[in-house]
Amino acid sequence: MVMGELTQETEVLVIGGGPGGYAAAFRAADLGMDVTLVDIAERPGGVCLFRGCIPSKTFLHLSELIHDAAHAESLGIRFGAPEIDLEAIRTWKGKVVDKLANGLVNLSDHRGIQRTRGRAVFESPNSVRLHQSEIGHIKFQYAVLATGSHPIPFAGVKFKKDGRIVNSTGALRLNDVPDSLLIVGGGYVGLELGTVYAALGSRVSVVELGDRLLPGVDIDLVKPLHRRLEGLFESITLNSRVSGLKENDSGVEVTIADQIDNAVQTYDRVLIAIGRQPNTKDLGLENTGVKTDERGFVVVDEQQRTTAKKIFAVGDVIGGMMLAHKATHEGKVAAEVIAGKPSAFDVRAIPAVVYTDPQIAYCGLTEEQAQKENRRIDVNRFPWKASGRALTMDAPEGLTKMIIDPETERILGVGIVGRDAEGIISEGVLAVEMGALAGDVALSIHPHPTLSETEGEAAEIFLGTATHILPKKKS
Amino acid sequence: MARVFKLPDLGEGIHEGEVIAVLVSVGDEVKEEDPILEVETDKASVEIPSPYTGKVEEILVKPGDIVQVGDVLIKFSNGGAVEKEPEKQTAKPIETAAPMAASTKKAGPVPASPATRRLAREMGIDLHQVAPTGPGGLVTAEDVRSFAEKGPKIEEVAESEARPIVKAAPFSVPAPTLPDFSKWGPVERIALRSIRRATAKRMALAWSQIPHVSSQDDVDVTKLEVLRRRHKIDIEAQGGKLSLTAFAVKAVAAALKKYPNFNVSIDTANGEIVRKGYYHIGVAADTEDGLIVPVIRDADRKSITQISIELNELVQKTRQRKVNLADLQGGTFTITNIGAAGGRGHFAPIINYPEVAILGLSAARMKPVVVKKEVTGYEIVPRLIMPVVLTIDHRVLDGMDSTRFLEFFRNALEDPGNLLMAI
Amino acid sequence: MAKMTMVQSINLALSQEMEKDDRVMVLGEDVGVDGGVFRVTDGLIDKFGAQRVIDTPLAESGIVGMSIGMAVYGLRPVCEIQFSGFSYQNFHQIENHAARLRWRSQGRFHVPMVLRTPYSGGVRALEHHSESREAYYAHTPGIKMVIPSGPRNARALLTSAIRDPDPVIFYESKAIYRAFREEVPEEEETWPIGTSQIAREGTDLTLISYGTMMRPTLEAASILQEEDGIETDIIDLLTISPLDDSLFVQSVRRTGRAVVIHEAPGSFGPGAEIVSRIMEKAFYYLEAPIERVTGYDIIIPLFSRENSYIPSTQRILRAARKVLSI
Amino acid sequence: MPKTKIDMSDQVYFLSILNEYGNIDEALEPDIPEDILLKLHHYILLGRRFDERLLSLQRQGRIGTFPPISGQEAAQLGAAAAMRQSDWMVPSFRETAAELWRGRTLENVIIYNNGYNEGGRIPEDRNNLPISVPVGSQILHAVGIGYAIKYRQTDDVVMTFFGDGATSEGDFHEGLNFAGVFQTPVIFVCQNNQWAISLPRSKQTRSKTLAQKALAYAVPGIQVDGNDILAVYTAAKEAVARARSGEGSTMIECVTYRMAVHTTADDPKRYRSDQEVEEWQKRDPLDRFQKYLKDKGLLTDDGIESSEAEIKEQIQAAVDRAEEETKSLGDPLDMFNHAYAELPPHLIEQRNALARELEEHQGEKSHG
Repeated sequence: MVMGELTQETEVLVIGGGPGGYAAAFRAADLGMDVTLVDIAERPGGVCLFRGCIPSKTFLHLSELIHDAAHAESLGIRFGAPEIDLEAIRTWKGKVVDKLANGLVNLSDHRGIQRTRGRAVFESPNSVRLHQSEIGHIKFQYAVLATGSHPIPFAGVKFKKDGRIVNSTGALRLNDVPDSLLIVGGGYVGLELGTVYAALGSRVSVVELGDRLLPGVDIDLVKPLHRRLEGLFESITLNSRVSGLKENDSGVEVTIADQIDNAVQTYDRVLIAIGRQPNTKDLGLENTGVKTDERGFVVVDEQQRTTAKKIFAVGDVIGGMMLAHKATHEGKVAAEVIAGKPSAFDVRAIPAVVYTDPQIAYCGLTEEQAQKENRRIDVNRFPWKASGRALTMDAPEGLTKMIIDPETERILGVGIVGRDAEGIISEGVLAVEMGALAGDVALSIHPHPTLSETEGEAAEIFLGTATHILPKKKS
Repeated sequence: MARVFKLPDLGEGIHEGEVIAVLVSVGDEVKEEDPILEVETDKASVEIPSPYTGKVEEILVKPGDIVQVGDVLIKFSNGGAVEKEPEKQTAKPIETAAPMAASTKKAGPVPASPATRRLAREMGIDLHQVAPTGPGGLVTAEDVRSFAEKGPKIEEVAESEARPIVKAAPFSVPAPTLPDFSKWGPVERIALRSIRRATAKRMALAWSQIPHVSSQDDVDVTKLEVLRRRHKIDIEAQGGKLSLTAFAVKAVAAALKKYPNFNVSIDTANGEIVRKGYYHIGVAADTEDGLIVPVIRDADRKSITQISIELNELVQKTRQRKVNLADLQGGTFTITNIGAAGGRGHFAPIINYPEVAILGLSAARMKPVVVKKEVTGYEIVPRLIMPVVLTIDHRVLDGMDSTRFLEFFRNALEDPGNLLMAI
Repeated sequence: MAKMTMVQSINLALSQEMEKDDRVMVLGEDVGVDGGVFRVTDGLIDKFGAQRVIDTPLAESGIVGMSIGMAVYGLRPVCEIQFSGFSYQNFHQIENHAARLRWRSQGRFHVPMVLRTPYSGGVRALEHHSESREAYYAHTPGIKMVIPSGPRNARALLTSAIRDPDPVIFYESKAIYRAFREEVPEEEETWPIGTSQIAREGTDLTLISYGTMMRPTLEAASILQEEDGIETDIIDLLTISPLDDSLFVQSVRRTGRAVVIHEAPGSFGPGAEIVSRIMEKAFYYLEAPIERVTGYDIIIPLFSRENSYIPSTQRILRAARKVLSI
Repeated sequence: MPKTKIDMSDQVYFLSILNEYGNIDEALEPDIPEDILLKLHHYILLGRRFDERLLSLQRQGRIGTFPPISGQEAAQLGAAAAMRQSDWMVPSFRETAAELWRGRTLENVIIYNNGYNEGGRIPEDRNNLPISVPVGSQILHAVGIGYAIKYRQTDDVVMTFFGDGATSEGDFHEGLNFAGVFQTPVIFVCQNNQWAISLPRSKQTRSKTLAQKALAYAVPGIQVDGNDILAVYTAAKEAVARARSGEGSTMIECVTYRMAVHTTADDPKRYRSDQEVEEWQKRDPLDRFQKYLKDKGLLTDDGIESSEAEIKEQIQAAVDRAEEETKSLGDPLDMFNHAYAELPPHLIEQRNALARELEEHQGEKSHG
């Protein structure tokens, strides 16, 4: 708009086109409401589609191929050394992203959703002002806040396009394959991207503040991955802090401090992956009565309703596990509540998957949590070296474990490390959500040979009926 | 710390009363002096103000209960944080579900499948209160449903204790013996035939049992008549007869919904009022053998077209004595229209026992009516006027009730628009 | 049926008519690549090419003069003047030629063109971007003046306008452009130019309005019903010229009371014509003097004050209650 | 930063083939078929005589005000002759000779100038727009028609006429600019007759020529001796050819002179000297052309005599037909004709009201 400020009116305004936002918009539209979806990007998809899950998984798929090809040698098949055409790789990623994004455009247009470009800033509890947009203001009856999150910046570092110091967004541009790459932060983002760059030929190093990779994930699941990464990466430094970054033409001078002293190293590139923080600044929340906690996350009840009656929030912006599938579920809840349905975010097992090689997937109660809440649990581990399928895939390092309530025999949590963990975690999710007992899983026949058997056997271990592993003596 | 509220001594030797309305609900924050209950004693109906400021934790009575002085009526907790109830939507009809108590939070999650949990939310049931039958204390969907039907055992006990029942003695009036009329001249004795006898019995019963009160009104049906004329033909085409009565049936059904106290019967034996959840309207039809009252079932759920068709069929059947008994039973309110027979003025119909009210209609006629005109002040204009009478059972209803009922009925017929809105 | 804003529904009308009839051309400033400053012509250039969706030099008279030539040749140009506040620079082309060529050539030539232009205030714009001057065009013989009040009738009216054998000035309310969405059927829909419509039925009072003012008028009506129990009849003119007086005359004969609402200045505005038609055709049915609620006879102020200038629901209510009080 | 000359066409040529003494520049002489030459002669003469006859009719009160063309016949006919029938002409109001060439009838002109719209009627088979009075405003219509022609991919062209005064109008500049931008097949013919009512060409603009104004819009401009029909024809022919072959527009400035009044309501003595007029009479296009034709042996004095007679008759016949036709044009109600494709309700009401008035009026008459 070149002149004046047009005002648009809508029943439900969804701010943010990511998995949380578009899920809310779609559901609301399907429930017969008049919906407007505002996003700064032209097409829905958000970080997940354009700068997160999808692009990283396309790359991880490639790194897997590369790894398998190399590994195949020991199994009797020899491929030549891989030739890498970054241009082609980027194009392919672009194609994948386009296909999905255009799909979302169709889905929302056919639902009669009004898609509007711009950055929304609340000016009152029932209206926003739009920046960089055709429209000046939008008046709404209900709003769903789904503005997501962004990588936590490293103190005093500006991320420049084509700079040497990048965040996940920059790393996913895949401008080139640096000779050496330092990853600050041992979370899943860092490890996944590290895996990609290592596969493409970078010498990758990781520095993690904590005493282990993937803080929050049970240590027995992390170990096999750690071992593997030690082979894949140049170095993994724990209990250490990056205290300084100096960028010059030859590289980045990094000062790494552990308890004892400081080491200075130079890397071509540094990837900062020390977590994400909510996009709640400059949203004009102060004009709405929406409260945020000390870390800036929006406070909501289990119906996704914020402290402002007509405003709901979903996804990363409210914190918790910052995962697309959680946002999607929350988005639907918000839409249903707005439509007057007695819906609520009432789940017990949000699955999480780390797409490294091996993969890690878990849901429900973890051993660590149980310890914190000192709950009595019974942990049942089935090592994959006892799984026929695992061995045929040459993936013996895997592990499937089931956390079970000894009194009720109810399955409380499931953890898996190993190849294709992503594919078999869902049985665990269903079990936990259904309040299934160990017997429910143990007595369900699992096809042989598959990795899913490892879940059946883990449950059987609890019952002492396991086949491929000796029964443990019950204490 | 919780506080209880007992029925206070209302003075003048009153020791019991009937709860007419509970003006608060569980969870409400009430301030001292806020009205919380309406209790009716045989002297008066009084609004009882709250003695405390706090949160209503439990309500032990419901409208219709007879309560004794000293009975615990409501439990309070002096609530701290005042959470405002969600402001209601005037703009658009999407009502958001009220924020729910964080049921699943307290005392750890109750094992139940996601679908079961959703079902419970939909039924507004707290899973913690449902007795699980599933393995390892799993609450199943069936558990939730049966809880919804039976409700928790404990409550029932509490109920029977909380409410002493006052039984009222049934009335009875013996008929006096007749003199020998032949002493004064020739007489002929004709046997009371079925319908006549039945009518006689019922009327006598009604008259003796029910303290009748009639109120009269005039309804301007000019507009309605236009409407009726316009649709008469095509409804006849469908085998119906679009009479004013048909409209009246619909209007009454709507009125009953609004004023449920008209849709009841008194169970004097148990001292209870039986409130009916259905709206079956009887329409008196005169046959050569006398009055028969066929019943239009669920009039509230039928269109005026349906009603006029059904009514016509029923009346025909009745006149041909082809009507089956079922069609004559279960009425909750009766309309009698003497217009067809030429009745022109107000009259006082007798209630069709055990109903508690009856509506009488007479023929609509053009009458001079004074209306207010913006500019010229008052004007006399010819309007089509229908006299109506509402007779009520004063045991359950009062003059006020019948005035309201009649007003609703009048508005409905005077402006078909209102009728539409009332449906 | 898809829900659309007026911007989208007008785009739909243009797109469908261009699809159907290769005589239909779109021209104006920034209408092509940029899709128009209000994005009304968005995407048309991709569908129909730069030859039919013409980005012209910045010259209003040029745009309209050229359209007249195209129309005379037998095309059906739909030109956009970016803001009605700039169309004074092409007014002479409308008055001197568009309106007269049929008459001047005694029927040999005619000018089947449409001049689309946004009008009215309420969007916090600069000077020359907020006025309502429909009276100029309504006062000019030989042309038609149309003002839709919502997405659906905008689409139907524009379709009719494009097919009309005579020049049509098509005013589009900026305030409504994206304000609300309506179901607009995919299949073609037209509305006869020169016919008004009943926007609400009532018996006690007639409100007559069009364009931007329809929303406050409708709002006032529902308030009158809720608070005063007054049933209002509302006539949405849709076409200002030729003015269809049949509906509002009948209505006033029923209700005996009328209020006319428009954003344009009151003196010599459309309201003046409407009121005199009522005088000529319904005087003896009147129960009270007619009221006009209009913009004041001044240049519409810059936006900090525009909301005091533009007739509000409150002003309409006041006038209505005054009329009803007599 | 150097200061350099921007490379662009700044050329404006002046073309004259037949000088004021009627002497031909063989090198430039166009090859025009004899019958065309004679037809041109006929129309120059007709234009001149018809002008004179209209003037006398006006003086007799038999027609109303009109704008004479005397002196500009060559500037109009030379240009018009370069077009074919299917081409389009967009005139201003002082191109009667060109209109006649393009098929407008004499009586049509008389009827129009006698105050009847019907005179403005254009024959169906002629692509001429009616005259346009607001100065310069018609130029844009030519561009629109040109655009439409291009869109329809026919090879017709458009020729629009306007005076020296029009070059001060915005529409002139917008027109040339649009024509330049859209490369439309339009020939802009400027009848520079030195006077815009009382304002001399020298005060209209300081530009050396009017033709040069076109250059600013990347439209070639040429100045020709407008009283030299051969020069005008040659320039026009070339411009038409360019336009037909898709090379766009051209502006031709015909330097000529308005020998008579602006309109019959005007008295030039107030602003220009008799001897200026006498100066220009020496350059009369008619005499020049007749000398050329005689030299060419295409025309004799007897020949001129006979055409004079023929034309006199032609005009007289037209005058008679016109006055005959006007008798049938009396009905005031016809003023409502052609207001819209269909008469809208309010106009029907107004028309009926007038009809009633007229009847009453009739009534009174018959009583009185």
